[in-house]
Amino acid sequence: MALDQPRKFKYVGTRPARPDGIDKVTGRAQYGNDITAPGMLWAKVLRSPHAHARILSIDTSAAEALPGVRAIVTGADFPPIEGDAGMRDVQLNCMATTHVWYEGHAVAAVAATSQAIANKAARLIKVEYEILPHVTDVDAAMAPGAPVVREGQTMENVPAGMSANVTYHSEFGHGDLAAGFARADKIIERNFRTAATHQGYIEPQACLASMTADGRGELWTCTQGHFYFRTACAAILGIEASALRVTASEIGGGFGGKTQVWAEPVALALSKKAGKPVKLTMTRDEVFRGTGPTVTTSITCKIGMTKDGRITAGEATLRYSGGAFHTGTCDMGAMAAFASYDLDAVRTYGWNVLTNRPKEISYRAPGAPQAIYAVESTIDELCQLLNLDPLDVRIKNAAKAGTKSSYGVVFEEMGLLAALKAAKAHPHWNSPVPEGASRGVACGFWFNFGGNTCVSLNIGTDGTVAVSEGNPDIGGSRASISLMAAEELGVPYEKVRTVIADTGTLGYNDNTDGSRVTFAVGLATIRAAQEAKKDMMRRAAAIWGIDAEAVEWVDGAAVPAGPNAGKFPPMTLAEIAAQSFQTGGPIAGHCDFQADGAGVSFGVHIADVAVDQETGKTKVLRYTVFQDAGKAVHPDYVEGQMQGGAVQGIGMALNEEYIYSDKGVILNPGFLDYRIPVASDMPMIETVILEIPNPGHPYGVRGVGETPIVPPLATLTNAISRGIGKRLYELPMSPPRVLKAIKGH
Amino acid sequence: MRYARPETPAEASRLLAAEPGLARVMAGGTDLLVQLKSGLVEPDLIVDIKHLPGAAMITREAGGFRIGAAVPNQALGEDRDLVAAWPGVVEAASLIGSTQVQGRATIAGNLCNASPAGDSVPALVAAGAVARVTGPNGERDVPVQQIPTGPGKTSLARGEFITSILLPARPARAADAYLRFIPRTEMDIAVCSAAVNLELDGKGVVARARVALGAVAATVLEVDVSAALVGTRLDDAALDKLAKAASAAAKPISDKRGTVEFRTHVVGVLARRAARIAYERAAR
Amino acid sequence: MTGTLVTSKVNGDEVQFIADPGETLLDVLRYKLNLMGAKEGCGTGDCGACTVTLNGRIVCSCLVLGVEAEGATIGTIEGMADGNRLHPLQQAFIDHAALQCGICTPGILVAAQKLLERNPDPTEEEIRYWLAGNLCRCTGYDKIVRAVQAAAAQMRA
Amino acid sequence: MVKVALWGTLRQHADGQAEVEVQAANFKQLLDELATRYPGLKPQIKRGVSVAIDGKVYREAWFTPISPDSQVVLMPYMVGG
Repeated sequence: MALDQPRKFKYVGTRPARPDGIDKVTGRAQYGNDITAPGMLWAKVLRSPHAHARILSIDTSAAEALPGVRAIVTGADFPPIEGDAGMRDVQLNCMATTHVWYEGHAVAAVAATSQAIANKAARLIKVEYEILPHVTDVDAAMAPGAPVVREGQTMENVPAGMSANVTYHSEFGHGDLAAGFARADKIIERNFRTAATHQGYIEPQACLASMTADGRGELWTCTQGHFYFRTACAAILGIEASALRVTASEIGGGFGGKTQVWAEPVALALSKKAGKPVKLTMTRDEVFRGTGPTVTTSITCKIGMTKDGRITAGEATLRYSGGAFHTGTCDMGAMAAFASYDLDAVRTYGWNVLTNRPKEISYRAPGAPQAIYAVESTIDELCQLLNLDPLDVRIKNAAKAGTKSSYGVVFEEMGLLAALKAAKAHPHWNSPVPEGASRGVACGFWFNFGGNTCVSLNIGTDGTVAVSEGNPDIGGSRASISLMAAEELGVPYEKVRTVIADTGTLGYNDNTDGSRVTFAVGLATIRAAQEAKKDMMRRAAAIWGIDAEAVEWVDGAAVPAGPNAGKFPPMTLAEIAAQSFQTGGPIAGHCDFQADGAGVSFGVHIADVAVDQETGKTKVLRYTVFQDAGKAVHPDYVEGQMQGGAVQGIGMALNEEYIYSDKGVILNPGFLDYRIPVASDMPMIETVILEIPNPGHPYGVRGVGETPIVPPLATLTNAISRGIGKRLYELPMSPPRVLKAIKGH
Repeated sequence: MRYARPETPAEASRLLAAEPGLARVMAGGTDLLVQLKSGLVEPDLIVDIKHLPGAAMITREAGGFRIGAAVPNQALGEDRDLVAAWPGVVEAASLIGSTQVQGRATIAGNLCNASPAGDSVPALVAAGAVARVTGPNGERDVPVQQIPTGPGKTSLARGEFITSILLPARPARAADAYLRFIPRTEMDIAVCSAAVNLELDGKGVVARARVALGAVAATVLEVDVSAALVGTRLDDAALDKLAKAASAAAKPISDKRGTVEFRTHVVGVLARRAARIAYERAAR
Repeated sequence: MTGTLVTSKVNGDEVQFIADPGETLLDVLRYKLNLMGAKEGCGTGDCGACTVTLNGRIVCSCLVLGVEAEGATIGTIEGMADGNRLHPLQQAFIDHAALQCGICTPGILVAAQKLLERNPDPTEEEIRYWLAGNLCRCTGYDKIVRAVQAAAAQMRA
Repeated sequence: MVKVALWGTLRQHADGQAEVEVQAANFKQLLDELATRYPGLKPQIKRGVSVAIDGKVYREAWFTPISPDSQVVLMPYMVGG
């Protein structure tokens, strides 16, 4: 599927209005909490106030006695899952059984005739706990003698003799490290720490569940993947997947955070027990306490460099904790850490560590921002020590097509060098650093992937096109998919309508994650369109009485393939569609497949910041994002991903963190003290899209969504560190931390 | 829970005094509703004072300004005379919450919420504002610094509530300023703050100075800075003394918003910066 | 817990509802008046997704009691367009891709409309500070600010 | 025979080799062969492995063909946001 030459596009690459635009600017769009049902009950979850405890008893009698209470569920209402340890963890996270592993862990839930009654009833449930020692810090949890979060979770790859909290170990890389370091003129080893951060989507988890006595269920929910939600809910409730239909509402942000179930199995269990539809909406407080933040990490990074800026060896140890549950995020970090560089000797070590924190869930390029922050900071410090230009050093060491990456894969065509060179040529980089400000630069990377995908495309008799796809539209994907269908069929964008099908009407689609949708769903849409086109050409051929092979598709119409095929005027899609009942019935295309061949994604960010030397407060003055997007299908939304991701990364860098008390209780479970960037914090975010076609996609599409959150952590660290003349090794770089560095204690 | 909307101060006071359970006064409600939502308070009675006569008005009184207890902070910034006379008080009040919160929140509410970090309180204290309190025994006037007695606690007796706050008349060449430190540019609670109110003589020499600090003690802290500032033109030496005095007076705690050392240092920085702004305004 | 009969004007129409004393205006709008455009993102006045106008000022409807709306004039996102004719801000948000997930959009539009009423030609800084209480997690605010600027320019023309 | 690169922690279960040679024409055969020859790899294979063949990452597709001269790299099963 390699590209012969740069393709000329008619619709792809334009910026039409998104199809859900009017609904979303008029308040008509229906999100998770906007759906109601006749006879609906309201639910409330009771959560653990303790970071770690054994549940001795749960007394629901007072709550049950409250008028209006219709059902109460606890862990005992969920049949234990055998065999699938990962799904068992998801179940235990949705509702605790014998132990609570973090403050905010769900222990019971109530459904009642009003939210007020449900809230009151939840407070009447008496849970007796035996409080156990807890640990929330990743380094403390790894230390010998640390309180054990959960016994028996250690996997075969963990060396003997470590804390029982260490559950998983991985190692990546190649080459002779010792020889590499021996060639270096300067070697530094630094320790970094990053706080847990939350996706911070503005829409809390919300769903409406309706189970009937015959064992069938309906679930409406805001999700990044309703097909996975069906799988998970069915497993957790012990019902068959086909008994449950899941419909994705509009989704008010996810960023990875809505790739896992929390509220849904609980709402379904309550509905089953009460025999009524149940609405379960989390409060913001519950979102912070109960749903997945990112990992919290402790990272050691060692890099050797020659005087002229060649990296001779790199080594990083990544200690990640995703709460009281195993996660694969340390692998992603360990693979991504050095991906931007062409290295002869590189080694990364991943460790997963259990702590008494909520179960981690993906947040935009999960694991990569933290790992790459450590590497990009260390490189920048070396550049300072060796008096080298940080952009030139990155250009000198950049990975390119043919480079054996630090995770073993040899890269195909990709755009890191293009992004670095664009940065070097850009007015931002070439402007003088403003008085009192400082500048930082860093690279970022994400793998991107494809995955299970199923799309149906139907041609209406009036020549319009209906695309059914199975991935919730989280940031304009309906527009991109419609554009690709329009391009492939040669019909105007306005003639295409893309809808998100429910689980009952389309085959399985993986979550909207991994930057996969524009790539994978787009590819499936193109293939479905090609199938429909083939059918239409066959019908045109039959009408004309020529061979189907003698027809081709040009500009939205079937035309004879050459002078020998006969002389017929083009037959448009609308003309063929109008005659479809006479020519064999409805015209459709379908594609179900596993999309592979997503192209890797790289970005480079530049920031100018001013640090108030008396208070340690950072202001971002100017910010520019360079990224290889492959072909940008709808450039507005590509820019939007780059800007939004960058600002989330800036939030991680400056102020966002989970703050714990010494009792393991989260102290800032709200937008007041969990400080995501507000409009007045930010400058405009300039974007430069580079379009290095992905050879694995007919239009050259890569994913774009995840990479932009990666570089800001080090970009700002490098800018601030240069600005204050002291290196910073911990995120967030909140004013107290920066001031402390400035004052040198 | 019941809700009452009395039409006279006497009726409001009577309702508050007669409630056997927990009664709460509501003006803008921006603190009260957050507390209700979190289950922090479960009042039996809410008394809405927005509809009392004059509650939503700013009136001129003896050259000063009487600000009704239900005047939303946004309205303070819309009163040009008030902004000209008390720019520091107005900027402090306009820093509380978002534009949306500005449409509801009041300085009387901010005072009665009795948070050590309330933005308008240091400015009101430095301004020498006086609260008018109505209660079962009639009206009394109380200097604002005597209202909060500790985090979440006030000196108001049962049945008492604030009906208005008086900002006194201003002599010529006088101005105030307020600065707070927050990690973002908006939407945060003050980590620490400083209000400075200066009166200059005809030659630009500081004649009187009041300084109040926020979020560095259990209540707003007024610091006597006469020795540092009075008689100076606010040169660097005077500002240094002021910053030192502010830092020395601060008795902060470490919490999720800041550390003792951070607050102690930064409150001095803010006092210095606020004093410079107030001086420039007064000298104009 | 007894309810109170409340009469107010919402988007120009007189409405009546029974409010429980502890019920927020947001819940009344959403569940009693079926105006689902205002969203609850936090319930504590920190995110602005529930922004409506109340007697001419923008407020977080999660921080207003339903009973307080007696005699009040309220405006919500549902009242912003004139039938099928979008307000210039609404059109600008679509044209400038100023929304991704769209959950914050109703609140931002209501807030921005009030800004432009008060200040037809706001600077970038004025827009950013006015909207500081409207959190958006998708866009990084860039395209939102540009859309407000574009709508303002169009409305001035 | 196909050369398969193993990531660091898998090597202890494959006699310390960074690269092993197996007889396989597709991903499924490759996994089966690895599990048979190196039983220590089974837990990770059960948890999930992806494969990169000539630079393209396949998250789980069993029947992805592998030719003898393909560059094959095992990777942990990938997650995203």
